[in-house]
Amino acid sequence: MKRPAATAAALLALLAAPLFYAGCGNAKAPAPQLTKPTNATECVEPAATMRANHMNLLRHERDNIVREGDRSRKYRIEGCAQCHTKRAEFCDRCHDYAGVKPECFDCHYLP
Amino acid sequence: MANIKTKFTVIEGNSAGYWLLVAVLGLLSLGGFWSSYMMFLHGHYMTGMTNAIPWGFPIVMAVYLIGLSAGSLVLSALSSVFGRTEFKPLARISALLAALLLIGALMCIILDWGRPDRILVPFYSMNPRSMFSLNGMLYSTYIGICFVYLWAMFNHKEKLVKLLGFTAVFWAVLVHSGTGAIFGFVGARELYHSPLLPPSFIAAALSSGTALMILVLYATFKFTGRQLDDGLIRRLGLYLAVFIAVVAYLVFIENVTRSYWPGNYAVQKFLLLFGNKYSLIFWIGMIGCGLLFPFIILANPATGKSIGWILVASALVVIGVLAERYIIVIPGQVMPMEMFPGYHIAGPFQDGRMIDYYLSPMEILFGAGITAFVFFLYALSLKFFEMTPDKAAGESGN
Amino acid sequence: MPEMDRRSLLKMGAAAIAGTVIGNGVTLYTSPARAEEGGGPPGAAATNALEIPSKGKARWGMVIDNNKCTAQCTACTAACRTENNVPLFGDERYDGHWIRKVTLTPERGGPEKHLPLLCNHCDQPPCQHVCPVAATFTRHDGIVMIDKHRCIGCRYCMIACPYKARTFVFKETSEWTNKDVPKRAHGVVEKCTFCAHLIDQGKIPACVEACNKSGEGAMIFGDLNNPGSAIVKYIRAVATKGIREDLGLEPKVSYTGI
Amino acid sequence: MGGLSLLSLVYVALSYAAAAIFVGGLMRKLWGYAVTPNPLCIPTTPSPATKGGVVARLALNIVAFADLFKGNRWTWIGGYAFHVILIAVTVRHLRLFIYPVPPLLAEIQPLALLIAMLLPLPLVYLLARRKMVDRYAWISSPADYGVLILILLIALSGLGLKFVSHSDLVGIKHFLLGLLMFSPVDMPAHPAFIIHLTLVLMLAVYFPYSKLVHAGGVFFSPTRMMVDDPRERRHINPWAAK
Repeated sequence: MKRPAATAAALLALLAAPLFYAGCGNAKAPAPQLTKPTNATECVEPAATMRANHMNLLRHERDNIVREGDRSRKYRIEGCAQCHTKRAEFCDRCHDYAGVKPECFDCHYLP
Repeated sequence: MANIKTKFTVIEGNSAGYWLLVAVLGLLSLGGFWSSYMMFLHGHYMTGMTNAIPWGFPIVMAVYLIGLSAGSLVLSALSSVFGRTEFKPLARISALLAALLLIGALMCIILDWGRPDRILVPFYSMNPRSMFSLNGMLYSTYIGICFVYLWAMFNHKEKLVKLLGFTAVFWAVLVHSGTGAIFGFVGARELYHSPLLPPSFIAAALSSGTALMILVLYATFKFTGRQLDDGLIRRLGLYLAVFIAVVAYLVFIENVTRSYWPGNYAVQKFLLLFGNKYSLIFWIGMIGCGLLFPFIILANPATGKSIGWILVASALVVIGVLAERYIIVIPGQVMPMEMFPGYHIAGPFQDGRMIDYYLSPMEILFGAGITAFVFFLYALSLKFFEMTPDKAAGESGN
Repeated sequence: MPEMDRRSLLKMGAAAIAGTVIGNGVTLYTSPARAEEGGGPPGAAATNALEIPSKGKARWGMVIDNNKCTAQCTACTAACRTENNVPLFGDERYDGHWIRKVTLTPERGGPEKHLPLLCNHCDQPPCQHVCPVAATFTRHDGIVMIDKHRCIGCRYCMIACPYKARTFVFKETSEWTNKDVPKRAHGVVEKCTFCAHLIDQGKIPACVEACNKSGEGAMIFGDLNNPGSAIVKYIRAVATKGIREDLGLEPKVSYTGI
Repeated sequence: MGGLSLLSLVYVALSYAAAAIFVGGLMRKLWGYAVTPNPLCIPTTPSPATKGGVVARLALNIVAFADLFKGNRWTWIGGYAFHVILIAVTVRHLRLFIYPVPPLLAEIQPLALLIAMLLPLPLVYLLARRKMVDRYAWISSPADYGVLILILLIALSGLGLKFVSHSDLVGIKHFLLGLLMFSPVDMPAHPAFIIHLTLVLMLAVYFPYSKLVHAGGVFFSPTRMMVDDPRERRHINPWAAK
């Protein structure tokens, strides 16, 4: 290794790159901005549960709906649409933020 | 039985020819993956498949590769199970090829799915009655057995080799019966429904596997400048002739059974006489290339002893069995199902008509690509693992 | 809701088309049921409401009187497309068909017959038998359905079905015609569901409703387990026959006059 | 950072400490490698005779683990599979550190997941190799097992987060971005995430003192890095040259 100092500096720069990318601590960490529904104040479950688990609730209940024909279930994608009327201002915000691409909307209509 | 020590080494693999081969195979496999990605991205309308012909060339290729695989493995096991030590030099190559060919077959099946991204679904939702899922289990365990068998051969665990060789033969028979059952157990289609399909799949597997082994062995030894005993090729040629005869018998029985019953005249006329390109593939591809010509070559004392002619016969069989797989998979769907006997049916869903299947460039690229991938892995494995015997000699050679 | 307007508009359109058809339609045979009931179409007896028995008790079935079904009427197929977003690409190789009209011409001569074909919801469905991932299943009320969340698109069911009742989604489909019902991504197999989503709401399938309203009233839908239902009464009065009953799959759709 | 919960305060502090130890420790280690004099020209023969050749060999070593491949194929299979899967794991995690997520990165997530979830397999294989083959069992120290087990635990807790007990992914990303931008926010108080993060921090702290530094050490190995030209060019020790 000819120039250890230069190499070390380069490595350090590489490791620190995310910090520079993020604006060196001047900015606040970005978070998704959601448009909350106007016709209701509470979701079917507490917001924290929904944030972490909405996909599991929907996935679990879809088996009951599709296979048992039980359409009275609490968690249905059609149910979401009753309050969250603009997908682009609610669902998509977090999905884009976290780089998640759900398949639901390929088939299910959510405005 | 004298214990013949065979020394296995890696091939040199540094020549321009070798790297050219690897590059061409690699590019072709990339083409195959690209085509399957296109199918996944845009849908299966990119292929020649339609709602009337839901299974196209990828399934033909899958069935074909499975056959080649089972045939290769049985040859490999000949040395350990039946004590045919003259086949020991082939044991590693053929076990490797068996595993790789089955990986190729599995890729053909899975990449042909409409939703290959749902590869995990079979692991948590499985229908044990389905021939497809049963075969899925057979195929994956079979690949596992092949690799453990290889490992045992590499580490000279003789007892384990013997046990695994036996298991492998048994498993290859299961795998092939299962594959035949995918078609044979379907009651809805006249050309599929037949209890003879499982055994005739095994027979065709043995003939095509042996033929491929002859070609691969010859090519491998020729290109690496190793010494290959002519006696070995001749013996394999003899086996090939026997396997061809068995296939011919089963094909004969199946078609005579079907043809004898007056209710099947329409179907058999379509397949054997007036099905235009399918009859052509049946007679020239399946019967001519797969059975008749190679059998004449191998049975004729003048040509049956000549290495060149044996190679020609093997190449014919390899092509002919592909034609046979095509004849099993495609015409069964082309032939319209008789829903209303005594009526002619017409409707918007291609009802009551012969639906032609056209091989699309996408599917050809797909089939060629996966096959190339198998041999790409084969060529690389020979370079990196001690697969290839220094020389392959029959009993007389030692 | 605007989409509701569009749906009812489409149905009205279908009714208008069917209305002209009725004028020209020729009924070749007089249905025995019609004679028995004094000329009233038996299908008309069924309202659009369904009596839903408790879970596991129902066994939904359909009878199609193809003496009434006419050549030009497409009420059922059009209603099905609208209700279930069934795609039409204008290419017969890829078009989806949950229900389709076919013409039968006797090989020995005689009048043509017209009838709709749809999934027969077999009691012993071979498609369910061969599905490797159990995506095809039979509901507690006998409806054979595909869980499109689980379908891997291997198309073995299409090979196994003797009725050509299943189609594969070869291409991405376009917009929803009915936003209450999902459409489908390409790469899965689909087929008639007897409009299970409507049945669960106590309504009859869209094709039957359309046939009653703007078609010929040739379809009767009901509970095969309920002795008092119109369909059971009809089956007891008139000889009906399933397609390819010889296969032993016990289809729940049967026909009169084939 | 007044508004943070106690848990978040502790973990923010731990994260910065672990990052400092990781970077500092690694620098110190690599610095030590860099300034250690090479008194003799000791390339192992056969070695490339040109600088380009050395670079090519190094590249092959990094991309394909060529030396390990030549040395022991069974170890290579496990090690190589592990590292390839690590790339997929990185792809899975990168979306949590980059804002906004590039479209391509979002697009390949499902494929990356399929590969990434195999991570325990090579780890179990490598553990079994150490335990069951006598030769390796002899030369394996507790640290060798320890680091494998630690990574295995990280993998399992990560898979648990994905498949068993889902946490608030958006909250996690917000927390991580906050750390990166030195404006920390609360972390989701989800047990599986806390376990996963704790294990990762442990690995980060231990990393510079473990044999895992081989990732950096490969650039400093004299027998690998030197050009085989002692006859053409006289090797003079840097400090001796002065």
